[in-house]
Amino acid sequence: MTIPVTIRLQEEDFDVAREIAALSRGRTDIGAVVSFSGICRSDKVDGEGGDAIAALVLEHYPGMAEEEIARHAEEAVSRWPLTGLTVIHRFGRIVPGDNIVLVVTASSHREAAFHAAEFLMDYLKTRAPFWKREEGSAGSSWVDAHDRDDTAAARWAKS
Amino acid sequence: MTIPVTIRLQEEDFDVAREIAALSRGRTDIGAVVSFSGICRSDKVDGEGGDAIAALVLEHYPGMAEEEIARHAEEAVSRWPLTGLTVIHRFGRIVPGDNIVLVVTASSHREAAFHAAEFLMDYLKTRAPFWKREEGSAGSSWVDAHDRDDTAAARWAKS
Amino acid sequence: MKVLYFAWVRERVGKAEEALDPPEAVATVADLIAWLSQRGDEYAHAFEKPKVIRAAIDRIHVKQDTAIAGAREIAFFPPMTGG
Amino acid sequence: MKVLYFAWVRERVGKAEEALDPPEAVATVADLIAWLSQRGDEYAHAFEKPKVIRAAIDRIHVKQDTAIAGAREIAFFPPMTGG
Repeated sequence: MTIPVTIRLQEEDFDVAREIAALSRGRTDIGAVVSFSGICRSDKVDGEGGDAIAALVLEHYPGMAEEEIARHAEEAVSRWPLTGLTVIHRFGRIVPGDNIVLVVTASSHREAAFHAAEFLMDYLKTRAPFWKREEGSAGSSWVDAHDRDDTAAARWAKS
Repeated sequence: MTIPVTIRLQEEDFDVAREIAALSRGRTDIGAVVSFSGICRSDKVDGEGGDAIAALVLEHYPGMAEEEIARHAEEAVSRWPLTGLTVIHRFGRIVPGDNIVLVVTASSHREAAFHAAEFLMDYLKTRAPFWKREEGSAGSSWVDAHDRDDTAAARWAKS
Repeated sequence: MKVLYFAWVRERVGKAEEALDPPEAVATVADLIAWLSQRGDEYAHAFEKPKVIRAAIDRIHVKQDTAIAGAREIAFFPPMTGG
Repeated sequence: MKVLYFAWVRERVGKAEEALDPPEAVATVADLIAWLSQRGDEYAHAFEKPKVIRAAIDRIHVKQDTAIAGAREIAFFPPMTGG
């Protein structure tokens, strides 16, 4: 069975409500919808408090980013009984409080919806070709990757 | 620190978008918002296909239901670094495609938001005093509790 | 004390709540279930499988070996199916 | 072949992409990194810690021991920080 899979990379913001509704409206076979919204924070990712950031600038690898997300979406669909799946990732300049990324998963069972959403977020963090630069009052700097994100992604590896 | 915790039991529907926005709007310290919507399916929970249900009727224990959910919300707040938490559970007659339950968790970290939402859903399924009756063409019957829900809830027990 | 019934326990007993004053020998939740079961066919039917029945005292889940002394509100119901 | 650079690798190299034709002895991604590092200070700076650098061949993540024969597009970038 083919299920609705939507993957979008875009500079503009997205509407969480519309995306959730798009996966569930008019259907009576969906028991669970999980949404994850990643939002730009004003505190530095690597900072010990102190300096606040003015914006994140997200660079991506056009072409590969879509393909890489599509491969993981396909894997999620093959691993969990999903009825629908949406991934939206923004690029460009994003200010604190604004959305960065959205994953919505729909399933007849809650575990599948939760696990697929976590799987996709862990993979987006570590495998999707996006790079964050933080702009602050003292200039701008690239965000370092985190070991804890690799650890989170590793738990989904098939043995 | 006190964080916004909203718990509502109600007969009327809820607006997922409004609840997500209420936890994140105007704040720049939230990195992750997870929402779980539980939706009424038209296939019988215990059925082997076949009979479709016309509606679920949810009975609850007024007073205890709020208190029990509040106790688990408090536990979630003590176990994960959340910045906000909303639980809404409907009662009364609910038709297929309509919302039953909503959990929204906000945090600076995605793992906390995911885990707290899963924890709350597992506990709502097994500990919150609600009972579902299915109405179908052949009459109505009470939904049986599932061992797999107890198993899911047991993983959160503190050792 | 006030005794409440929910879902099919309520349907079988035929009422949602009642005020009861069990004798002193009825010390625990399990004792109360056994005592209720003697009160008529509808109760016997509701409590025919005592192990399935869940209980709450003053709105907190309790096991059936819990003492009922001092309880104001005791509720009986099937396993929960919310969420 | 087309070679692409992203994030601070791009900034250090000073360009986003270029067409290159490395000699045949450059067989793997690691060889290509070593060869690029000889091309000037900006490359030496970008690739000063080769183990940190990630690579993709034709838009698929690869390890540095992967052969580059037949590649149309090779990209170098730091560890990803999306999501």
